[in-house]
Parts: sequence; C-alpha cells; structure tokens
Amino acid sequence: MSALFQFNGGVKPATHKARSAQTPIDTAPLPTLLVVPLHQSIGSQPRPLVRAGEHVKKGQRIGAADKWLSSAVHAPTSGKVLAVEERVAAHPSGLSALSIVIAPDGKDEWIELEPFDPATLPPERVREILRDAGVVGLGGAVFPSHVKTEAAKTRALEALVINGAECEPFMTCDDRLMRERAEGIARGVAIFRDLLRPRRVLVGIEDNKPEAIAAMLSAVEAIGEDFTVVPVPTRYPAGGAKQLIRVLTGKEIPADRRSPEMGAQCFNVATAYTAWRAVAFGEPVISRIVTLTGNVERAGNWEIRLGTPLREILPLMRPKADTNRYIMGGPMMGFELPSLEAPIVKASNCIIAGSPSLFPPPAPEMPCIRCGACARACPHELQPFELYWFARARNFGKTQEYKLFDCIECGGCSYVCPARIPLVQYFRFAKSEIWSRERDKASADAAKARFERRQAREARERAEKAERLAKASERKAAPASTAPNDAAPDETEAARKAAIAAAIERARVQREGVQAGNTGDPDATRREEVAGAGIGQCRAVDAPDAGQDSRREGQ
Amino acid sequence: MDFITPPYLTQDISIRRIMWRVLAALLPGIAVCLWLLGPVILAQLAIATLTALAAEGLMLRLRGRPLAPFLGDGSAVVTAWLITLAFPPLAPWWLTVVGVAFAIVVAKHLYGGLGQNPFNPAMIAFAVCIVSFPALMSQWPALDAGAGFGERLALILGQAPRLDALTGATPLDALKTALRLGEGQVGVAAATADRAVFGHIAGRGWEWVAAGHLVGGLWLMWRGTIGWRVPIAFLGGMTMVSGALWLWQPDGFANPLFHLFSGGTMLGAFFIATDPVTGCTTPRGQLIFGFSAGALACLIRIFGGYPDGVAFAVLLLNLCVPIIDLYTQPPIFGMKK
Amino acid sequence: MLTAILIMALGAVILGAALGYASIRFRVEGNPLVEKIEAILPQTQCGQCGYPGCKPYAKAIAEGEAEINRCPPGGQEGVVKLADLLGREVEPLDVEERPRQVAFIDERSCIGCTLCLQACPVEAIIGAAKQMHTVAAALCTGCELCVTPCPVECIRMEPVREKIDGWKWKYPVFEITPSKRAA
Amino acid sequence: MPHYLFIVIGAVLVNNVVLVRILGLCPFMGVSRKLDTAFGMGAATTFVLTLATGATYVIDHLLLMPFGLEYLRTISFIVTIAAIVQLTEMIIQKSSPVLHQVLGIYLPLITTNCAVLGVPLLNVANGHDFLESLIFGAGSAIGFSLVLVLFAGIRERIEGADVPAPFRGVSIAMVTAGLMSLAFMGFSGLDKYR
Repeated sequence: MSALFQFNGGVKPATHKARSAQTPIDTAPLPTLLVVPLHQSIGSQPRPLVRAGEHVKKGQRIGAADKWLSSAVHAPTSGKVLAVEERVAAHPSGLSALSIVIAPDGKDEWIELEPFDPATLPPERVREILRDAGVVGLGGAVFPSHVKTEAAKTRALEALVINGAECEPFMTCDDRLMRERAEGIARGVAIFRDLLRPRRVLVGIEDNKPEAIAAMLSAVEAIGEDFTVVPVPTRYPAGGAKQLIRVLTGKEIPADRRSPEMGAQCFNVATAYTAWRAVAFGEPVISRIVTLTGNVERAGNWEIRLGTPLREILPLMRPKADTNRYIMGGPMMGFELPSLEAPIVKASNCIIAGSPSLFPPPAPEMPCIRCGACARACPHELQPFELYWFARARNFGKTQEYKLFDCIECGGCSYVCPARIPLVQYFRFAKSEIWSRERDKASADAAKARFERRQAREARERAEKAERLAKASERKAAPASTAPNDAAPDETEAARKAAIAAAIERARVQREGVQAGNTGDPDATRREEVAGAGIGQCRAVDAPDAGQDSRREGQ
Repeated sequence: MDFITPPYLTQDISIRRIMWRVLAALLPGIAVCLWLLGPVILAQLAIATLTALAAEGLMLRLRGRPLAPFLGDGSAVVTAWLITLAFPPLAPWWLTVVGVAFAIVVAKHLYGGLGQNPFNPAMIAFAVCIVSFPALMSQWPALDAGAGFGERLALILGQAPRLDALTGATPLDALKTALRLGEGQVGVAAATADRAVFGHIAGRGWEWVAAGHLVGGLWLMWRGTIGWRVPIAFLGGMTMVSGALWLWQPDGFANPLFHLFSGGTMLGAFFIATDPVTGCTTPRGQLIFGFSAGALACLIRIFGGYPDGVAFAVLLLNLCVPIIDLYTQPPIFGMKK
Repeated sequence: MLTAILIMALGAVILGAALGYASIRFRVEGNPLVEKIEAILPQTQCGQCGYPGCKPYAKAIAEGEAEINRCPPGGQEGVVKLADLLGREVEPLDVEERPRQVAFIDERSCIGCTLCLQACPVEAIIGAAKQMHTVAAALCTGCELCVTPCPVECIRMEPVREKIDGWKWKYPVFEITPSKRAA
Repeated sequence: MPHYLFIVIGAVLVNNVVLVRILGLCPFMGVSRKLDTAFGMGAATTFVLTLATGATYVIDHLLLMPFGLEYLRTISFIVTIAAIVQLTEMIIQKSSPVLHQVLGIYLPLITTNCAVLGVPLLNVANGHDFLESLIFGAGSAIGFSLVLVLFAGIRERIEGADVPAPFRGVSIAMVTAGLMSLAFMGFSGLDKYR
C-alpha cells in the first residue's frame, strides 16, 4: 500500500449512512410515465432522434450526441413517445428542459443488444461505444466518460484513480454497488485502464466502508488485476476528484488544468460499472442506483430508471408526514428539487427527504467576523471570507483575484461558519454572474463588430451614391440628358408612399381583427397585396436617405 | 416552505458563543481586579456594558436593523469589557461612557456594525480618551492607599475630589517619568525597587491582572477560539524589542519581563490583537501583524509620548491589515511550488 | 521692484521654454481613454444616451462633455464601472432600468418593408424586401430602434426568457430575523 | 547620521504630512479609491516633491534671498512646482501611458497639492540646508505615499461594508482619515527621544 497524502481543511459532518446501507439494492417498479431530459451530461445537448407517437424499445437511442463533448440518452423501457417538449428539469432553477416523454407499454422489451469483448476492440471503438451508450460520470458531475478516457498527448498517465470514497453524508449508493457488484466495477476499471494505460490503478474508498473495501479487494483478486484498493481517511470532501487524487497520489490539480495533464485521471465506481455493462453487454445507461433516505419510513438503495419522476418513487421511500422538501444529491452539495415531477437523471445519486427537524431553516445570517474558520476548512485553501466580502459587494473582479473559480462548492465553509452565512450560495451567485457577464461581453463585442461593419458599408454606399449623383448631374448638364430619368424617382416615390399607406391601413385592420379574436392567416389576396407593396420597398434599400425621409413623415 | 440553501447540514456554532467565550476568558483578569480594588470594578463594568448596549441599540434603531440578534451577539459587551479593562479602573464614569459610546457609534456602526469595522473599537476608545484626557487616563489607583469601596465609587461618580493619594501613575508611567527626570541618574532598578509583589516584575500588583489575562488568553487558545500566531508573535515582538534594549543598556531600560507584565501587554496580545475583524487573516499576515504590533507597542511605550503603546500599536497595525493580507495570501490548492 | 519683475519674468521664460520643448519632445497622440470607456458600454448602439452609438458617447464622456449616467442598457452597474474608471462619483441612472428585452416581429403582420432592417444598428434582423423579416434573438441588443420605424407596428419588445443554460444563481438574501418566526 | 534619521522618522511618521500636518488632503481623498492608483500617485508625488524641494531650495537661495525677494517665495514656488508637474506629466505620458492612464486627472492635481507647496515652505521655516531639505522632502513624500496606500487598502475594504447611507463614500473616508490621524498620534515624541 502506498503512503497517503493529506488535503487541507475538510469537515466531518455526521454521516447518517447506516440507515440506507443495510439493505441490498432493489429494483424500482416500472413507472407509469417517464420523462427523459435530453441534456443529462456536461457538453452540448443531444439531438432528439424520436418524435411524438413513435414507439421505442428499451435501450433504444432517443438522443444522439452531436459533438464529441456530449453523450447519448436512451429509452429506459419500451413504450410510446407521447411528446418531445419542455418539462420541468431536475435543476435548482425549476426551469424546464427539452425532454422525451414516454408512456411505457409494460413489455419492457429490449432492443437487440450488441455485446463485445473489450479486449478485442480498438480504443477508438470503445470510446464510441461509451459515448453512444451514454456513459457519463455517475458521481454527480456527469462528465462524458469517453472524453475523459483520452489520455493526455503530452505525458503518460501515472495514476488512474477510481473514486469509491462517497464522502457525502446520507449517500450509500456507491457503497452498496461496491458490496454487491464489485466484479463488474473491477472489469469496468480494466476497460478504463486499457484505454488510458496508467502506471498504476488506485481505488480509493473511505475507511467507514469496510465491507465495500473487502468486496473490492476480493473482486480485484478474483479477476487477477493489480489494482490497489486504498482505504482513505473519512473526511468530507475526500470524494472530490481533486481531493482523492491528492490523497492517493499527492498531486494537486489546479483549477485551470485538466487532471491528465498532471498525470492522473479519476472515475467513479458506478461509472466503471456502467462502462463494463455498456461494452461487455451492449447495455446503455438507462437506470442508476439511487439512495433514497432522510425523513422516510424505508431508507435504502434502488435501481431506478432514468426519467422516473420523483412522484413515482415516493412509494418506495415512504416519506414521513412532515417531509417538506426533497434534495437531490448529498446534503452538502445537493439541491432542492423544484417539483415532484422532476425526473431522476444520471446525476441523481441520492434523494433525501427533508423535514424541518432534519434540515432546520437557516439561522439568521450574521455579518462575517473574519474568524477564518472557513479558510481552515477550505480544501482548496482559498480565503472564503474574502470571496464572500467581495461577492456580497458584487465586486466580481476582486473575487476572481481571490480565485473564485478554484472553489469546488463543497460547502465546507458554510458548514463551519459561525455567522451562518450561505457562503457557497454567494460563490455560485458570483460565478454565474461572471459567466453571464462574459457572455454579455462577447455578444456586445459581436454587436459592435456588426455595427461597425454596417457603418462602413453605409459610408461606402453613400460615397458610391454621391458619385453616381455627381455623374448623373454631369450627364444632365450635358444636352443629351433625357426626360424619363428625371421623372422616374418621383413616380416611384409616390408609388411607395401609397403602398405604405395601404399597408398601414391593412395592418390596422388586421390588428383590430386580431384583437377581436381573428387569429387566422391573412388570406391569399392580402398576401399578394403584401408582395405588391414590397416592390416600392425594394427601392428603399437602395435609397436609405429617402427611407429616412418617409420615416420622419411617419412620425 | 422557506428556501434554504446547501449545505443543508451545518456545524453547531455561532458568533454569540464565540463572544461569550471571550467574555468568559476575561473573567480571570476581572477576578484579580476585584481582589485588588474591590467591587468598584464591577460598577465600572456595569456602566460600560449598559452604555455599550444603549449605544448599540440606538445605532441599530437608527439604521433600521433588528435589535435582538445584534444586541444578543455579545460583541458590544466584549467591546465594553475590553474598554473597562484597558481604562484606569477608577476613571470617572463619564470617561468610560464617552469611550464606549465613541467606540460603538463611530468605530463600529459608522462602518456598518459587527464585522465591518477596520479599527478595533476598544482601542479607538482608548486612543480618543488618552489624547483628549491625558491626565485622567494616566491616573491609576494607588493600591496601598487602602481606600474603601464607597470612596472609590464616589471617585468614579465624581462625588469626591480626585485625590492624588488615591490615584497615581501606572508603573510604566512612573518608570518613564523617573528615567526622564533623573536624566539617566536614576536606574531602572531604583525606579522599580519598591514594587515587590510579583518579584520585582511590574510593580504594585498590576502584574497579577496581566497574569489573569494570560490565563484567560491561554484558555481561549486551547479552546481554539483564537489562533496561536497573533498572541505569540505579539509577545515575541515585545520581548525582542525590550530585550534588545535591555541587553544594550540594562540600567537604562526595563527588562522584558517588566514589559510583558505591565500596561496592556497581555490584554493586547490575547484579546485586542486577536480580534479577527480588525486583524490579519492569513497565517503569515498574522505573524507579521502580531510581531509588529508587539514591537511597535514597546517602542511607543519606551520612546513615545504616551504611557502605553498597545492601543496605538494595534491601531497602526489595523491600518496596515489590508495591505499585509494582500501580500501574504497563502498559495491555494494546486498553486504551490 | 524692477528686480522682482525681472526675476519673475526670467523664471517664466525659462520654465515656459522648458515646457514648450517638453511638449514637443514628449508628444503623445490619441486618447486611449475612449477605448476603455467604450469597452464598458454595452454596445447596443441604441442612441438612448443622445449620441449616435456607443463610441460617440464614449468620446463625449472622455472629453468631459457627457455625464456617465446616460446609458440605460448598461444599467446602474455600468455607471458604477464608469465611475470607477474615471474616478468620478457614482450617480444614479437618469432613466429607469428595464429587464433585458429582445425585439420580436409578428410575422403575420410583417409586410416585408425592410424599414426595421435599416433601423437595426447591429444587423440582427434578417429578411429582404417582400419577405417576412425575423429577429435573430441571439444578436438582438434590445435597443428598440426598430420598433418605431415599423409602419404596421408589428414589432414588439419581449423580455428575455430564462433558460437553464444561462440561468443565474440569485443573490442570497436572508432577512436577519429571529429564526422562530421564519419557521 | 542620527540627525538625518530623525528627520526621516519625523517626516514619515511623527509629523506625517497628511495625517498630522493635514496637508495634501485632495489627492489623499481623491486618489485613494483603488490601491493601484494610490501606488501610482504615491510614486508620482514622491518624484515631484523631492524634485520640488531641491528646485525651490535653489531658487530660494540663489535668486530670492540674494535679491531680498523673500516676499515672492510663495508665488515663485508655485510657478516652479507647476512647471515641474507639467514636465512630469509629459514624461510619464510618453514613457508609461499605463501609469498616465491610471493617474488620469490626478497628475495635474499634484500642482495644487498643498503638500508640495507646504513642504518647501516648511523647509524654509525650519532653516533646513540643501541635503536636509531633500531628505525632508523625500521623507514627507514617502510619508504621503505610505498613508495614501494604507488608506486605499482600507477604503477598498470599506467599499464592501454596510456603511449607513449618509456616511457612504467620502464621508466614511473622512471618518477613516480622522481615525488614522488618531492612530498616528501614537508616534508623537518618537523623533525627540532625549
């Protein structure tokens, strides 16, 4: 066993894990309705492959990854597509996202599965399989795994870190998975190993899960691999990818570098398991293990189909009467689900029923006294109180100077804050503000570029027109000038004005009609008239000055 | 249903508890004062506490803030107690009131109240009063005068003439005056000769108060309420400067032990300089802050125009805090070389 | 008296000569301030400040001709940033702030007149004569310049709908009240 | 040597030009909103002030005193300083446009910085010789820069504080300057030991 390293800070909240860790993983019954959001991973939104009314089979691809940084989604069961529309998402905003709504037909009929022997496939093919099977990081970050299996070009990978730490309180889905399906995990790790060719493979598991450690040890031995299973000290957030890499290898991955550049890569145990199922059995990711716990009669782990609305899994957990919220993810980094209709997605590792006694409403936020407890707890050695000070004052430049974007939002600072300041909330606010500003800045720059291009063009056109006019007047001065040339502009002008007046009148009539409830399309004659009115307008493009005149008249 | 934000779990700790712990840590020092001076110190504490709460309440009301959480957080009481312990114990009541009110109103609430003041309110009070009323601020009770509680209370309430018999100079002041008047003729040994309570250290028993604060401060450190860096560096700075001067001219300067146990050294090291709001927050910054404050306090005390330098030293370092913090930011995760 | 005048005059001549030489020797062209100001302005080119576009307004600010609180799309935040850059006091925006909007063309009414095309300073309206016009929402800066020219009043401003991708965490506001009442 | 040391200590700390002599308040309040500008202003003022003390000393001793024109001191000092400031501005604009940008309109303000006029006059009043004048000028300028930078650091922090509305901005800065001045009183007597 290799020597372990430490990371700064961290906290030790009560784990609350015992309740849900006792019983084996059970399979959730088929729900009456499935709402599968298309966008379940980091990267671009997959393109929907089905339309309302189509019949889909279990495992059929319903959303295809368009770009490399994207991941496919699949039908969790066979049935009929009811709609492809915006449905409320499992997202703290409570906003909707494009989802595929499927009514199960009860047959649960698989598509034809295509199993492979991972050892015989070229690496490129394996990555494609992973992408098309929708394998993403199931620890909660949902980063597409096929992208992460691309080794850095510059250096060989030193350590492949497999994350079985599961440091969030309440959560036991990885624990149960390791206890029950250790061999599948180990075989999945072997797939990643073959893709990345690291010098060593380290499986980190927090030492409060002795059964999982034992199961993983024997599974690794059983399949004859040389993976090292390392118990790591229980301390939140030891299961953060960067913290686990630090503990196991001593490497610190800065915020602006990707871990392979530093010679390490990290996968969750559940991801490894789904990777193995995807390659060796051809099964895409259509379900996941979810811990259902908290203020419930029956806590445990269930294998739940992706897209199952929260409402449908309530009977499994039997929330107590005073339950007032449902939290997706752990109590440190999770968020409150906006609605009972929000579906289980690839990121849903845990659903906690909350009650006022379990998660009491926050004590009033007091001012920061700069006691530094947050800095001592911060695993990234930031100065959260400084970040808070500037985030609160909306001084975003300063927050970036204090490395806001190195914050992993683990919540350790808020956990220890004596002033009860929702620090993470301030940091998320500042981050999303900065991102939005960057977007605004980019679009403002683009707008400026278009504006300047337009101005340049107008100046050029004006110059050209002036030139034309000068030439025309020269011609006019010459005795050879002809009369029609003089008359033409006046005629078109008059025609155009008449056309505009007619159009205004029609629009008025139409608006009145619309107000009266007539929302039908304009009839064919009207369309013709519209087309006819356009003739005069065509000239307006050539003569912007004239156009401006008419506008002034309009006012 | 109210909106709560992650993390949904939090540690059981609050500002109020921190403040109460600081108050508890002041008790040993107060107990020694009680032994030296009798219950009159309690009257002084009561005046200061009531003034602080009244000023805090008034400012909260004027600023339209809720009273309960802020009056209850204990920060105003901490300021009041620190002012009482830093001021001469028999200072007239109005001096205490002026000091406390100025601290709470100007030094604290004009900057937005708890957590936002750049200067230590208690030390602002001390500086304002020593600049405005230098004579009153230098009169410390003569412990051998044997005055009763009634007499002392009358003194505080301004009912009795401020007799020289009842009040004298602090050991620091006495030393300084003796050295100045003596033009180098009178040595330190002579100037501190008649003080034999604590083995010739700081004279007349005031070192016992300092020892009380030391005990309270060490308890705070042990409980983790204050870090070790600031107090240790403060005492280190004080020892270094006074020690260097003492080694250079043993007869011209008092020994480090005298300085550590006289004036506001212990109170300053453990309770004033450790104020997280006005102090440095980075580890290296805290060492710089503590050491500079200690050294500066010693320099001002020995060479400056005021009997004690702790208040000015702390204020001057408060000034430097933003700059020190800026240049001592610790390297973050992944950025270490 | 005469010596005094002579000496002052001499001093003035010497210093004047030195300054005159320096102003030639150390001449600098252009005013880089304009660019910095323009970088802060939102580039809507809406003209609500009374200047034809963001650059002229930036120029006016740099030359001290315009107040910094004339840019509604930039909002109060823009004013703060300008004040910061220029070392001026922050002033309240002289018009009220509105949520971000984009223009929307009711395609049933559009007659394809291209007037809005000409009005749009940032070429966010797509269309040609005789054909329906439409606004490229991603390009629209919400300047409203296209609304009035439309002869059939088919353009209206709509507030931008929030999407998950661009969703922002809200500023955490917690009333400081006793926790009993909150429950 | 200790003599010059005491002049420096006196000029930087004990009789700090801003906090004790209350000179040069305009740039002190105006250019202390940001640390970067404060640094730049401090550097520029140090340069100008040192130069000005030297130049005014020369003018005073070579021009004014021989001709008995001491009554022209103030105006001739002002003219000299104004010229030096102009020169500095032009040089900075050429050599470091960034610094010029940062200092903005405050560079010409050095002309009207009363500290720059006050220090040469104090030199005359204290009867400093040339070297003493230079040291006193540089010391005062360093003292000015020091408190300017410290003040800017504090103001940057106060910016985020929940200051009551009537005190926001310059008011709280004034209060802060007052409290700084109070703190600097602690130095009193340090330059006159024995």
